[in-house]
Amino acid sequence: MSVPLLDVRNLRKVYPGPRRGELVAVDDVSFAVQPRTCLAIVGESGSGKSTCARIIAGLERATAGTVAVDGDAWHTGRPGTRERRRRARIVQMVFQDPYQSLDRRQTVGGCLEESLRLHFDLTGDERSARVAALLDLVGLTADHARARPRLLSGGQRQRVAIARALASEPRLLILDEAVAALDVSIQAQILNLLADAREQTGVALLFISHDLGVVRQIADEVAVMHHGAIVEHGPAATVLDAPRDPYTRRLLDSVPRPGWRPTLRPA
Amino acid sequence: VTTGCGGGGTSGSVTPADLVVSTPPAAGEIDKVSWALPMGEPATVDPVKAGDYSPNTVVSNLCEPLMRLTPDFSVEPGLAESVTRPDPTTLVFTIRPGVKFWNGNPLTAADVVHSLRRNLDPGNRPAHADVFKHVADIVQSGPMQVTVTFTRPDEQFLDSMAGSVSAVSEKSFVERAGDGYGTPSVGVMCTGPFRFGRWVPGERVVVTRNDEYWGTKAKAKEFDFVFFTDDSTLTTALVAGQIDGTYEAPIGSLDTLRGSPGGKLYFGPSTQSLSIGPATTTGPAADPRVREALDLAIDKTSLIGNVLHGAGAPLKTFTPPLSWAGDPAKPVFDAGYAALPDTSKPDLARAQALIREAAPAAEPLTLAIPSGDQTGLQTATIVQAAAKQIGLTLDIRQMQPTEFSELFYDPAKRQTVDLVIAQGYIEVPGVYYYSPGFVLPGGVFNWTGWRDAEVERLMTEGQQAADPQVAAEKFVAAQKVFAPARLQISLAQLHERLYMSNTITGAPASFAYIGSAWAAAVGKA
Amino acid sequence: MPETPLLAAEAVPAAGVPRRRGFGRLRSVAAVGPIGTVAAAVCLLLVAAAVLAPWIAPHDPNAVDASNVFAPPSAAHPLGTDDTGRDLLSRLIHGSRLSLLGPLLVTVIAATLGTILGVLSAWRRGWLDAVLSRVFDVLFAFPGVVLAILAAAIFGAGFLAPVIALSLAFLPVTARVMRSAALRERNLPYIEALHLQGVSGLAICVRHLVPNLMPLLLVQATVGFGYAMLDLAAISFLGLGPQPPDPSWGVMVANGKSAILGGHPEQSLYAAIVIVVAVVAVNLVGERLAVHYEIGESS
Amino acid sequence: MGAQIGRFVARRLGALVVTLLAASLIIYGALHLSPGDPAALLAGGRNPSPETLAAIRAEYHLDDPFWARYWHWLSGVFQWDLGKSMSFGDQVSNLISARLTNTLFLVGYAALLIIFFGLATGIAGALAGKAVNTVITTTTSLLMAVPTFVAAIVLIWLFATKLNWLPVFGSGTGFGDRIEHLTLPALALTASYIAYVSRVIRSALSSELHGEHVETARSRGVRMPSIVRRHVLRNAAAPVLTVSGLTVAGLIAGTVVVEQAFGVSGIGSLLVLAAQKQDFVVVQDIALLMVAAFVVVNTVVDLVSAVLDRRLLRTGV
Amino acid sequence: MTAPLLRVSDLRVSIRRSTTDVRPIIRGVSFDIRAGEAVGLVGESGSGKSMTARSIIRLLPGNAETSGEITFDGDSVTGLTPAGLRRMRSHSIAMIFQDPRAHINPVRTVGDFLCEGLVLTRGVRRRDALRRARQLLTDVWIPDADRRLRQHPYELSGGLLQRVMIAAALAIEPRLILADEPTTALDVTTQEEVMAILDQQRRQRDLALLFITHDLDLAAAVCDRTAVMYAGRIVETAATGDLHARATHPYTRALLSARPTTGERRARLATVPGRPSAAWEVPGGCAFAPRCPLATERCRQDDPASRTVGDSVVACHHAQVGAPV
Ligand SMILES: Nc1ncnc2c1ncn2[C@@H]1O[C@H](COP(=O)(O)OP(=O)(O)OP(=O)(O)O)[C@@H](O)[C@H]1O
Ligand SMILES: Nc1ncnc2c1ncn2[C@@H]1O[C@H](COP(=O)(O)OP(=O)(O)OP(=O)(O)O)[C@@H](O)[C@H]1O
Ligand SMILES: [Mg+2]
Ligand SMILES: [Mg+2]
Repeated sequence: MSVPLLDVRNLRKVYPGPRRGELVAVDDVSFAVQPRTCLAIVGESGSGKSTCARIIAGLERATAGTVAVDGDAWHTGRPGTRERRRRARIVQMVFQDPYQSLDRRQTVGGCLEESLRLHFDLTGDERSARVAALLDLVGLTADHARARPRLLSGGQRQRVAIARALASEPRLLILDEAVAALDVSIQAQILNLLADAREQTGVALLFISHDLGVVRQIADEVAVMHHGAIVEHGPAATVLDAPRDPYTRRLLDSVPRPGWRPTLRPA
Repeated sequence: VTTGCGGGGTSGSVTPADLVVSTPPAAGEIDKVSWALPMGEPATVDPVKAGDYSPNTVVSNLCEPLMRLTPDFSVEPGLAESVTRPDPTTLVFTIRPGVKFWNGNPLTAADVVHSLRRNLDPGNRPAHADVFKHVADIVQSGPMQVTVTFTRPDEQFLDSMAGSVSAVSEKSFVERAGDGYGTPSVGVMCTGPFRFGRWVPGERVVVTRNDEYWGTKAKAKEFDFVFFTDDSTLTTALVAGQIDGTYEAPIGSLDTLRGSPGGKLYFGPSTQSLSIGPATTTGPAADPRVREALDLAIDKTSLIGNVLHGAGAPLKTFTPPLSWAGDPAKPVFDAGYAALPDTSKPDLARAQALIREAAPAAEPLTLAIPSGDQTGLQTATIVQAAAKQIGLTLDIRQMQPTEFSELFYDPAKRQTVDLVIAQGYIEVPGVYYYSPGFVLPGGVFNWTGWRDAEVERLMTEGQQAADPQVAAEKFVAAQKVFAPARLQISLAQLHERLYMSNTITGAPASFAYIGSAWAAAVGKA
Repeated sequence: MPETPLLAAEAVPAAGVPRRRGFGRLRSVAAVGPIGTVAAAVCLLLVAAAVLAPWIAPHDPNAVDASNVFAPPSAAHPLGTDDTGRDLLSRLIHGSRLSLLGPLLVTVIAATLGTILGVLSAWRRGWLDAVLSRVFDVLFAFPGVVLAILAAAIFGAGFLAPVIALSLAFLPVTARVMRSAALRERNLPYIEALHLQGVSGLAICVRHLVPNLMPLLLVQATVGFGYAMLDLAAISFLGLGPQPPDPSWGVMVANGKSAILGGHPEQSLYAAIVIVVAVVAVNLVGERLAVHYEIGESS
Repeated sequence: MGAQIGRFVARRLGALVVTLLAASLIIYGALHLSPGDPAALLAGGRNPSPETLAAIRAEYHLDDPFWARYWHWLSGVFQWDLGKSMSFGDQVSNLISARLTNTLFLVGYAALLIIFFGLATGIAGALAGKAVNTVITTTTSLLMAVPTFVAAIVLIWLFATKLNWLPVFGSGTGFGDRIEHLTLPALALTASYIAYVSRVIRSALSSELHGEHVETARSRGVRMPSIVRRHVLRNAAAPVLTVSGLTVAGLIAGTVVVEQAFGVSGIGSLLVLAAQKQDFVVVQDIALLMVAAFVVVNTVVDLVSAVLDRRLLRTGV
Repeated sequence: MTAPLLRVSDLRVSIRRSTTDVRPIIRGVSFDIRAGEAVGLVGESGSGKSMTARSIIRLLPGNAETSGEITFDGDSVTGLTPAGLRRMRSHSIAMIFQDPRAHINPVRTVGDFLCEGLVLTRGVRRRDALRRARQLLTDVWIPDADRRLRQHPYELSGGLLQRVMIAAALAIEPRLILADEPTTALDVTTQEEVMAILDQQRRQRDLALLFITHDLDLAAAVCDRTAVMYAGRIVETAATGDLHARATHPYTRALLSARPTTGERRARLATVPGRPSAAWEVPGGCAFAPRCPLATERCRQDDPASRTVGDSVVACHHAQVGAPV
């Protein structure tokens, strides 16, 4: 088997909890993401999904464990500017809330250009062309480049966020509940868009969600988290069609579907 | 005679004829008088420490001195029944018998000796230690007799006794009180027409009538001295009738007070003066020619009208005529004063000539004034304009209280300024009280180090002359020399400004209140 | 917890993204409403008076004229004269300089330092934040006027000491507001996204974070200006501010006080009116700005 | 829960002590930056001899090292020994005690007025119709811009020349007399604060009034008066209290001005007087006292707020 | 057939933003709920679901203008006096909100919240009310009721808080419950619990329910009938059952197919172009026309009226019996 793009081992994150206690948000988590694939992490609220993602992205310091990219271990402290710029070419992230993930004062074009200017040595024309290509990739037009986020709908903003993340041509895109806040019809558009982007750019996805339907649609592999630990991990079809862990079963059973009735289950 | 009141509007000018020494006598007793202390709360009512408007205004009604100041600024016996001078360096005071302190204890010579001697101990921080400069000893020489001996004759000494310097406090009380004597919680123990009642810090000192007083009893049963620090608050309180009267009515409010239907504004003679003094031993201000030029450049009449609102008059030298008003040799002094050059009108041509001659350095001169002093500031502004006319640049520097005080004893500090505006007063009669400080080498106010052998001789002889005529002639001769040197540029003498509501009357209108039991005369109008 | 479903934004279809150029901006100022416009105009007028004072004042503000004391309004003296015959209008106009410069300095110093320290505190967090927060607490414990009196006692009454003191007293207010806003802001995903792009911390702060806090700062500063003006006027009134003869409105109110009972309230009255009008105008502008930028009233 | 409250109180008290210590250091340290020599002031400007100066320096510990003097002062303050005034010739504690009653009376009187009128107009503004609201908003906008000293001058002018109902000067003795003397100062002091507090109350109330929990209560058919009492006033109490605590700072500063304007003998006028005379000892003591009053009041307010709204217990200092 | 418990006919609501700017947000909504019946109201954000529910108990913002008729148990809701309105709110209709943390007064205890309705509007003594509250907490499967009653809302998790909200709604023994997305803020597992409790209690007490949600499948699971809203109108109302098979309106069908399922992975999700339009943006004609694959000129010209097509009431020119469009 080839060297995984991302290799996370024994990751642990402890927050100071209430009353001098400790809160173990992530507890000994290990997983790997192969190039060009999509790994989904699912689990209920507070199970530690975002924390994992933020550690990998370098937004959070791990208490213990390693994150390796292409085989070389990444220091898991808060990286400096130079290191962050290097990593930006490898890992990018899209956040849940489309209304707060863009600078409200910056136009869409400006936002994309800022990213391009940081990472590539392009002439003005080249940059404009690249901006147009990125917008096209996420289904927006050149008209949108002039707009400020205030004028865009939630779905459009999420497209911009994806375009921005793709601007540095990363190899791994982390999506933290990136479609959770969207209406069903918009959510479908974004999911299709992600599939296209993956195909066109070969970017691998780390897709974080609590929506098993969405996960089924997009992920190759699924890791189920519960109370900070991974309880089940495997190919999407296997995990979702034949769950072995009771918690995964419980999750699956709670999803409304035709013929489903809510029932009280003992925890 | 009373001043013309009413009118209002523009500043009325006050002619010498408008000045009154006293106000109509009181018609009868009154229960309570509220009187303002416009300079704020006294620091103490210990007579030995009293050396400012507020403490003196109060203390002089509580603690009787050996010698009393009369409204016309002459001196009469007080607690001293009589004074004799057996030889030029000895003074013998005979104490008035039958006088009692407020607590009923009789006044003794021991009390007098003790009170006088307190002035000799720097630990008491006496306000007038320099009066005792030539005193050799103070002893009790009989049951009711006190003898003061001098190292050399000092003719000024007796006049200087008129006022709180010689006020007598009860010895045992003072000794018990120690440092606390004169503070709000302890008060004083004296023999005056009012007894110390209570002192509400920050607010008022209440004194009550001494019904056992040996002399003429006071007309008011109670006198409240209320502290003010703000002129307009005072004016408001006067106009609203919440306060019955005040000395040193605020200059800025004179028009308002003149127009107030509820009371009357009186102007009286005073020793207060407004002047500018040089601060350094070198530099342009130390040059008499520059000072004279500046003096000649200033239009005193307009200054008196604009800044003092008429409540003043031109002054030729730093010794104001009221100082000798009660002196037997008054005509000699008057003639001498009249002979001095008149500086009330500006003489720009001569001033400019003097400046050309002196050719002072081009740097601006610094004129120091105490910060927050409105009158001083307005004066400084006018002086500045006048200086500009003769090619002198003046910078006005407002100094904080500590800085300003330092000027008075730290010559090094004085080097940072050239001129200082001073508003001063002389609280006792006699020309030798104040002037030596300016004209003799080493004098406290002789900041330029000015000296003149002739003046030194005349002053020393005059101070020691037993004959008042001789003393006066010596002084006038000396004055003829030092006045033109402008050791102070005298800008104006200030009139006493007394305001009383229509319900009361009787207070003396002259500055003599500062050293006499003036409140005793105040009663129902 | 997943976010609540978002309301459909008042979005414009892509093709119709409107362009906002100069004219549009102007109209958005007018959208501040008639009262806001009047208030802004008053503010501009006062600033103009301060800047142009030497050219528009009819007289030298300090020129005394003994023959013309308490003159009633006339062509030469539109507002009459004071107790030493100085022209009241000229003094009011010249007075606007110190009276506006003081609060302006206070506001600018407090806003600049407050923003720098507040943002630094929020950005670095950790011990620096703890220390700075304590410092703000301590400074905050000094009522502005008390600090100004303290300064006046130390350095002497004058223009500068109270201004510096008030700047220090106002600093923690701005710093705290900016700190908590910056804390909120720095946790927003767009800042994290910039992090992930590899933008340096300084660049994020200077180019993104602080500009986004500008509206808040502006409103905060406007409100602060009003308070600074009142406090400085009070200091002047107490005689601890700019010393006469330099005119300032607070000094004028105080100086005119003694003439009020003599039937000449004009000096105090005019100066007081100008102070009140200026503060009302500034406050109104602040209020409208807050409404415009949708910033809550309390801060 | 009990432990939580205990920790909260301990934390607040700790912060209070640290703040006061730092403030005292600032106050004491700052005055040493002064350009003048305090001994000169003490000598009263009258040509003191070097011995006198030396005696004064010794008496006021002017030659001790800074920390020794600071400690001397601070430990004195704890025993209500505030040192001796440089210009009044009396113990500062006496000076202050004599004036404290007036100032406390004035502040208390003003606080009552502020609470009463602030609450009344604030509640009216939040609950009444648009017309009332407009009137109240306009009045408060105007009042908020009227400086205390202007209010004072207007009142003095009015009552000294037109209406002779109330004294315009002094502080009075005894309760009735004080009420009479301090009514105008209190009114001048409160005018702008009533407006301020009224606005804060109004906006706190209306934000609570539009809160979702009020909507819940309405959806259950609870009557409006009950809603206002149970959900609006109760919930707004904590923020309103906090703001009221902050107005204490304003009141403290305000007393300085009104006491000066109305000739009330209190701590504020003493402070101004001492500042003018550069009586550092008095200035230091009063500044510390005022800062302490402010910090203590705000700590108490924080504690009470936390009792009213338990969520505050969890947030940091 | 008995008269419906609640009847809403031609409800129109608009928001007056200024004297000239009046925005319609509900454009003629009609439906009814029979006693004991559960009706689902489904639609995307901003389609007007909450406003519809709020109109029923007249809990609209102050600048809302309504027309149309709402009757509850035969009485006009629109014509109620304030006292009558309070009586209806305190006795007959209860509302459950989406965000319990905001909708329960944070400074009062859970016990206070539960008893408030009984004590203040029913005159029940507080002690009796507390006893009832304890029973209710047990009904919604909250153990340790006594401790919970003394706690403040911040001490409870979201799921528990929503159960408290349900208990409070049950406390007044209403005949109709309006539940506005009671589970949107919750995890799927918690959602199932809360829904199970709500469903169970409703059936036990034979209450009518208006259930608002985004999730067609969830609505189908607990409701007898489901209404789908788009841009301020109900575009389709159908008896639940196999909704996937019965949906006739193109929008309903689009919603169903855009939603990925756990069961299988589709090559590509069917999407609807554009974004949901707000009610005030609708230019005329069918609101869905700009996004509808079937739209014709007619759709853009006139707004289709609701008509019965098979088991459903549909507002679409193209809907036909038995033929899914
Ligand atoms: N900065 C922090 N300080 C303290 N605790 C934190 C912090 N960030 C997260 N936690 C806690 O760590 C746990 C895991 O949080 P995390 O955000 O990773 O969960 P999640 O699975 O992403 O949940 P969600 O689905 O709600 O986003 C939670 O209990 C959370 O309260
Ligand atoms: N208070 C209000 N003032 C003005 N417009 C409002 C108000 N509340 C809601 N609206 C508007 O009314 C429309 C319908 O809102 P409503 O809350 O009924 O939607 P919804 O279907 O419940 O959406 P969601 O799923 O987001 O809760 C929306 O476009 C919204 O912008
Ligand atoms: Mg998360
Ligand atoms: Mg809704």
